[in-house]
Amino acid sequence: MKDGNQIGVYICHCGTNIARTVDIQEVAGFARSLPGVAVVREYKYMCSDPGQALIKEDIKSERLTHVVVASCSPLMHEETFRGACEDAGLNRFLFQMSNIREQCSWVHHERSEATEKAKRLIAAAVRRVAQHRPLLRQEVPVRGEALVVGAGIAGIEAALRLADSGRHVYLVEKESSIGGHMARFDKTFPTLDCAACILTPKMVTVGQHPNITLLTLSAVEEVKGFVGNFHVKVHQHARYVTADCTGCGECEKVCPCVHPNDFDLLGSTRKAIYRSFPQAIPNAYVIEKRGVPMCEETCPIHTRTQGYVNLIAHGDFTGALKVIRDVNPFPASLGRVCHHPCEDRCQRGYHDESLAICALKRFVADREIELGLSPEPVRPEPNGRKVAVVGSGPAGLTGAYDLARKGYAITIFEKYGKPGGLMRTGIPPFRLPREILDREVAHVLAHGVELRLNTPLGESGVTIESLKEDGFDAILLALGTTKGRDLGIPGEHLVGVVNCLDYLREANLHDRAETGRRVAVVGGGNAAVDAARTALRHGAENVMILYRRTREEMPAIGAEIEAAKHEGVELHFLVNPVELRVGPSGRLNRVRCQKMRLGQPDEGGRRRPIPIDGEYVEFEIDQVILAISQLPDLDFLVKDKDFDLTKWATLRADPYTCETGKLGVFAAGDAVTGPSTVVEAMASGRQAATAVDLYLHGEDLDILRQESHRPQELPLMDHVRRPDLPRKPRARIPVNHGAGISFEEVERTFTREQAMEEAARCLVCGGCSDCRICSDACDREAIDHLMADTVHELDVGAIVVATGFEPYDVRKLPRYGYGRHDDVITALEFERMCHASGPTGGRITTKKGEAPKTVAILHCIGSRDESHLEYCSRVCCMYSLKFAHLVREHTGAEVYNFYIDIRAFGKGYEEFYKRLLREGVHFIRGKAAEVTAVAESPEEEGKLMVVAEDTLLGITRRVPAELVILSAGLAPRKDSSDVAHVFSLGCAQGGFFLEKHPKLAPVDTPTEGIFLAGACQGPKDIPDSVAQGSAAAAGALVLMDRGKVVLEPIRAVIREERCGGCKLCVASCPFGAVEYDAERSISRVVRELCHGCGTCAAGCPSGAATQENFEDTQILAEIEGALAV
Amino acid sequence: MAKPKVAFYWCASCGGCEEAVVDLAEGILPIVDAVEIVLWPVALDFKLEDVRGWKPGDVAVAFINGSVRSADHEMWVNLLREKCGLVVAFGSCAHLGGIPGLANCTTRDRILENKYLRAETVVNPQSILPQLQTRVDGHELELPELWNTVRRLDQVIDVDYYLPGCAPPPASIATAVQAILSGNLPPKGSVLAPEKSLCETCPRNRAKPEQFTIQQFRRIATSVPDPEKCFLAEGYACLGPATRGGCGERCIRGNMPCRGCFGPTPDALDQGTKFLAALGAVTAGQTQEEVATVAATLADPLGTLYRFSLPSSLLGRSVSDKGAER
Amino acid sequence: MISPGQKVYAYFPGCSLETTNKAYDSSTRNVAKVLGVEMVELADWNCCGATAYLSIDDGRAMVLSARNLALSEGQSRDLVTVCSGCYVVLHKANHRFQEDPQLRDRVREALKAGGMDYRGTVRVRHFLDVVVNDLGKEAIERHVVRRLEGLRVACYYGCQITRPYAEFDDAEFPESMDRLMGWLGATPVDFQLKTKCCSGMLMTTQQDVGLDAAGKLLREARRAGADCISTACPLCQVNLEAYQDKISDRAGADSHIPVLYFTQLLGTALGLGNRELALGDSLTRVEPMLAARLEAP
Amino acid sequence: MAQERFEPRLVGFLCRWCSYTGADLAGTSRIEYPANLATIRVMCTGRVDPTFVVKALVDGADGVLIAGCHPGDCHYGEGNYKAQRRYWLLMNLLLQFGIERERVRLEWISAAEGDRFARVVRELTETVRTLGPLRWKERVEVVA
Repeated sequence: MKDGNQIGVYICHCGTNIARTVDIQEVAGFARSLPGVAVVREYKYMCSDPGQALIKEDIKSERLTHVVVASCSPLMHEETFRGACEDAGLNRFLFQMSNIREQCSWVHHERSEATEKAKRLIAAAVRRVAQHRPLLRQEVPVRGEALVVGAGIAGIEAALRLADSGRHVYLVEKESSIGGHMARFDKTFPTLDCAACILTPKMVTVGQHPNITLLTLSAVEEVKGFVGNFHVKVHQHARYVTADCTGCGECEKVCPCVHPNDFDLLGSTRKAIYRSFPQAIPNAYVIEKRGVPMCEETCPIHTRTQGYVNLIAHGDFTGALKVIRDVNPFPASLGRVCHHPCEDRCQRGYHDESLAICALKRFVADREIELGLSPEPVRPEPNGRKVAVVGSGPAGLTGAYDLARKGYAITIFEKYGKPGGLMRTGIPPFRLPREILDREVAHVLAHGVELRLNTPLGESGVTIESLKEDGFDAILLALGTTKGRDLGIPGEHLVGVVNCLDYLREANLHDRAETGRRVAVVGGGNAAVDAARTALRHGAENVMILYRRTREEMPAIGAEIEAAKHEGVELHFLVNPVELRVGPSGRLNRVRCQKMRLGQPDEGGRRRPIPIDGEYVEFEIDQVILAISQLPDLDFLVKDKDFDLTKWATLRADPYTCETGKLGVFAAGDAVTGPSTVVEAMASGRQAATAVDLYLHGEDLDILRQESHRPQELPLMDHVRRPDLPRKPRARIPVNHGAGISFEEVERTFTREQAMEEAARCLVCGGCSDCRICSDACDREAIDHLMADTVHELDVGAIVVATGFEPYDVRKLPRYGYGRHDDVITALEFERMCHASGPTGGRITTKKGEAPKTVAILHCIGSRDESHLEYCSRVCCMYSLKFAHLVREHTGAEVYNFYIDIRAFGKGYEEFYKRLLREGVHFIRGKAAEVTAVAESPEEEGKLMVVAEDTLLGITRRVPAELVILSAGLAPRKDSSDVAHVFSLGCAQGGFFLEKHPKLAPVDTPTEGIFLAGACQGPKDIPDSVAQGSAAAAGALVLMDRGKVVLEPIRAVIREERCGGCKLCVASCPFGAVEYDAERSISRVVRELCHGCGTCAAGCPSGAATQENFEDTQILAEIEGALAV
Repeated sequence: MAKPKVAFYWCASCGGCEEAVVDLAEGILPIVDAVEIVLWPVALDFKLEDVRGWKPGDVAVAFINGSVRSADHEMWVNLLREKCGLVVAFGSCAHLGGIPGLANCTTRDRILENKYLRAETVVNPQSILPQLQTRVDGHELELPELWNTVRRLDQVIDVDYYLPGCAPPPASIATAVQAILSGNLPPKGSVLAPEKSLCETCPRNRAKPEQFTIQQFRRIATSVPDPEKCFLAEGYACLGPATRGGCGERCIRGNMPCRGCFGPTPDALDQGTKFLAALGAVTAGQTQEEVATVAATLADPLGTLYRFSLPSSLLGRSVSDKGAER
Repeated sequence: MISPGQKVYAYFPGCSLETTNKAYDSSTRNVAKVLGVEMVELADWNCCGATAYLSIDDGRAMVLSARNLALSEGQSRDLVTVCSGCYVVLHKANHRFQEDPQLRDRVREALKAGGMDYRGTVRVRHFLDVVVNDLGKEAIERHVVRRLEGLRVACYYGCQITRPYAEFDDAEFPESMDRLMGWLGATPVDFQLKTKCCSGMLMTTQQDVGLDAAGKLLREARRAGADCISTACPLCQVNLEAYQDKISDRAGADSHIPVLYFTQLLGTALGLGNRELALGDSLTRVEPMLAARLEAP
Repeated sequence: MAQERFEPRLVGFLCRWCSYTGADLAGTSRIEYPANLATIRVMCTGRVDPTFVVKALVDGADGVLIAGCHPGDCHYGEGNYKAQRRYWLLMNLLLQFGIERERVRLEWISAAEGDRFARVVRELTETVRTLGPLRWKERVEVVA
């Protein structure tokens, strides 16, 4: 304690609040004995003017150096007394408060104990204050803008007040329209005036107010800074509809995607492009996009699958085909041969079976052919650049297709006499009829693409150099794989051993393939299966497939394997040819195979085959077709040192930019990637085409290296796995068994009906199917499917949080049968049912559409229930009364209210209750126990029974009801804890935000500059919410009009002369308010950024850092004092 | 005029402080010229009676090293305090309690037990423990009583100055002596060393990142520190941030983390808890489990945080005779 | 020998499974075998501390329960039972043990006398919970060899399996068993009395009340169109199957319906034979019903 | 004669935002609890220097409470996390000094948890009462 201290101690009786349990006299006597204490006074109410006068008086007359007041909590009156000191000319920080009410007299009943504790607390305060020193407060300016979060009635009110007083307001709303819950209500209690009539005008004003910036579909992500100077990040989700939207609704008409309407409820639906309700503000439509669905995600060429599927469901087959052709020139071909990864993770598959997407694609393509229509090529102005494409397989053709549609002049050079690459030479006609292939190749060529057949790369044809000389600005190599891989076993070069590719090419190109009687095909891929089936068609009596793994691991498409089996192909698994032998005739007649077993999976995930020692098996055959793997033929190309091979003997090209070693030469397809499927080759071709385009525009190809972020699996649609979604197996593709084993195509296409039904099974898990026909329907061109989310950075002086509530989820109380009985509905659903523009157009009805004769209204569902919401939700009684009235009014039905107590707490509420009693509504005092359809007597059969104990009669009652309304309580929003975290609010009652003081500061929060309004602070009715909205606005305006705030000097200070610059304070500061000065090897506190938590002061190992008014010496003194008694 | 008289004395000490004086090398010569060394047990013969014979104030200054832990030490330091004008606590032991101070994490009895009965190398069939009095062929022998609690010098007598370090670096000894001879002295009670922490002069401080997290503590016993990087940032409990500078960073340059021999900075009430507080900002962990796990990797916190200053810590000593173990 | 990855549990049969409800015991053990669930019977187990004793001296009852818990502690295995009575009592012991320090000391004192101790780390599980949540849809479906296609089942949970401790399902409207039946190919009917009282001990003390209570369940199950009732509690099973004649007479309405343990239905789907599932022990026409409804294995 | 019941002397460091407000709430809701604890208000548990705890124990406290916002709720983001790290480091240290871990307690008490605050004080009082007095200075003298 410093010498010459004159400490004044003031003890408050607080009426009897303190005096009752604390012996004031004794404490006062004790205080006098404390070192440095000059004056001790006690008074009934220290906080009263006379009380404060005492202090001011003494400060002057007794020349007090420090003041201690022992009374209530400092959170209550610290400011008051500090003010008093200041008025009397004593620095406000030479004051310390001792909390002997909240933390003493109110919590201890034993007088002696309370008195002793009061002594300790006062002793602590006296010792501490002796260490206090004068401090100056810092003033900072307050910004003039305000942020209001949540545009329900409370937020709207707050925003309007602020805006009307000339402040600029940012109003942030999570939904697509403002209005909150009130916008869904029909009438309001107790006056019964229509909610829309009083709300809509306010909403319109908000929409038009020059001082209000409305941010819908938005959420606050981050709040930095401090009172008067908040820096806020707001994330606005894309609306996909621009401000040009007039709300005409043409888009809605054409949109094929139907979703449950979560605004109107009651099983009503809306489109993917929608507007919550007619009076919505802003009155613009919005598109619900949940993200990229897996069908589109897994498609190598990213076809907008749900787009065409949903158009098919609505019979717009041409539109569907257009969606497909945006990325895919071969709908009919792919519709037949695609390995369709799109069907693997279809959300419908979680419910019953995934959609038959591939077959749907085939359907629309085939239909076009049937009707003899031909697609229109897209032919933009030629851009004067020439590109050579070598190879006319799927990769080459897709590359040509893309580039031609961008205006390039394309010439394709094809080695063989017909275009199509492996689509033609590899895939047999009974899978992909030639007229189909020709037609789709023709469509590519129709884009002004020139095709040169029988022109291989090499001396006999064209060379890279010759092409360059011919003026091609870029070259795209799509050479494919034409060589078969050898087995490397004895006898491989015997007559009768043929490579699969050569065999198929002969068969498919020239329809003449030498085929044996007993044929063994070695391999498990599609080529092997095709070869086997082809062999059957070329007269083989007996065809077997030898595969070293099992059916599980066969890479071939399942359906094809099945077809092969169906046609009589024998499958031998876990056998690996080791030798081909000649018979007495000297001709190939046996294949000797090692028996295998499966070992651990390899990196590819397929289980590795392992030889079983000494176990062999032999097969009688006269021809062997090797279909192990395929290689590109690059012998010519690699003579040029600019090109080289990978260790897999494929052509080396950059995996992102497709560049080869030679400038201007790009490569794609199987020649680069190794054997792949048609659609994968197309994707590769597209990638190269994109690169070529960038290259010819002189752009930096590195942008292709940026990993395009892969969106993760979408959250499951709510109704997936739910019984109310009927199970419907996928449509089966008709198979043409009549064809037998012929060259005629085996699989057939869907019928129109089949296709539309199948397509209708799509759940549209993407929300919007991205078919984009709405764009065509909108003549204002207000729809932008590629719109991106935006992040707004705002600087504001004050924040009003009005995020509202959500109704308690009544599914958590299954005893009331919600979700099981159609005619048990929630309060919100009933609001919509009554609403003129609701799903029933205002008709109160049962699910069957009949007007109910008896209606039960169950109060306190979830509320006042220890295992759900412990508190009373305040409004349920009143809205239940409102419901009762509306039911009587609309239907005249008998209404039973099951209640615990009626809480009619507001102006005109009790009167309303009386009125209802007069209207003949039945009130049963007793909370409903359950709603059951189990009849206990014949007359109960087929009725819903509400069971409850009538606590007035003391009997259990079973009341039949045709409609049961559950008056659910008001719960904090699910995301309230996140919101609390963003705004650093406290949470009480399981998620309602904590006000600064329950009585004296109901709209303030402990964080200065942040205010609360409406039901986010606790259950509230409309009048209260509105009142709070205004109050919060007023709170914010006070700050702004003052124009400056005073920052408490509790900031951290680092004493340079003692700082060794160890930087640990820098690490300990959560606000980056400590900076290290390397020059002088010391750390320094940036006052403006320091929030005054004191963590650095505690953590400074050399004690150089300290916190104003919370200095070590002060706290240590307080500790000593607290223990001195 | 006569040369000022100077006394050196050692209590519970390892002799390193004497070495430090010798380490002045030729630097000792001017001192020897300037002063008359009247007492220096390690170097000169002496008799207790002679010292008792001195007149108070006769001797200008006594440099006392070692911590105080026996009746004999107590007698000597009181004697010197009486006879000498100034008393300088010389070295960590006298200044803070030093390494012998670690005896405060167990009890005298346990120490004697370990030393005379349990230790592997001891052969003591009759389990004889040291006695205050013994008769050996007709002679009464006395042993001074060993205290249970080791004390630093100023917990026993009034001390004028503190010369920190284990041992004090020759340079600072020289300056100290110069100051005393020249008579321009700092205020009584001063520690003759800088007021800032070691980090200020630490050659590795520049390399120290502003943000880092310690996932687990490391010990030089079990891993070799990077010779460039900040020890603490690497997870070694280097007490530099909580320790006075002025030692010349001898340990650091030897790739050894600071162990705190210069003691706390003037504003730190307790070297150990202060350092521990600082660790709170840089150790990893959010959940109780994580945090407890990381904390557990700091082996022997008492020995690590108070290697030289246990008797000077707020708590002073352990009341559990298991304090030495963990 | 337990293969890695295989689930291991301590199995607590409880008294009734050794007497009146052997069928529940054998069906459980055999089902577990097929599902590759190792159920090691708790060595030297004793009375669970059952309800009756609780009402006399809960302290001592707790000691009984705690002894069982102590026995399985340290094996780091969940303690699994199929008897809802045992389940709820052992659970209660665990909860009380953790919440009530006095009781904890008293129990540990008592255990000490027997040279045992309990630290409160054992997790008590019902076999239904294990089947539905530890094994789950995929694992079960993989083992199904005889889908219960077309069989309509009223899943009856009784009062104790989710109350007062709703550990693995909703307290009032549990659905685990319904889901399980779905996986087996059966059709769970909307049986709204699934957790209503089977009359418990009243059947022996106040039989008329008991008969009415049980009767409600039987008739509602019939009304809902069930072929049978599936139970998860020995006492429920007895109350529902043993008095059907009496109940029918009393109510003047046919209240007969086959009643069997969920483990027996599960076992049937897993291809276990009537003997392994002790279907013969049933007091209702279980075998004929199954024979009529399902294709022969 | 019956010997007098030992009344522990406890010191509590409460963060101003959550726990101190919570303690006030206990008052406004009139929840009774033992009078053994004297509270000291800090802005954040991050301000609680282990030195304070030790100082309290040395100066005669038989037990200490540190109470702050629940994890994630800290008004300053992470002060309570730092407090928790210091706490565990300190616990290991105190153990070596022979001080029972139960004497020093770290609790998360929100501004809405008046009842919880009361319960914690009750429990701490009881625990320390069973442990008996710490009387650090005396004990250190005794063993000296």
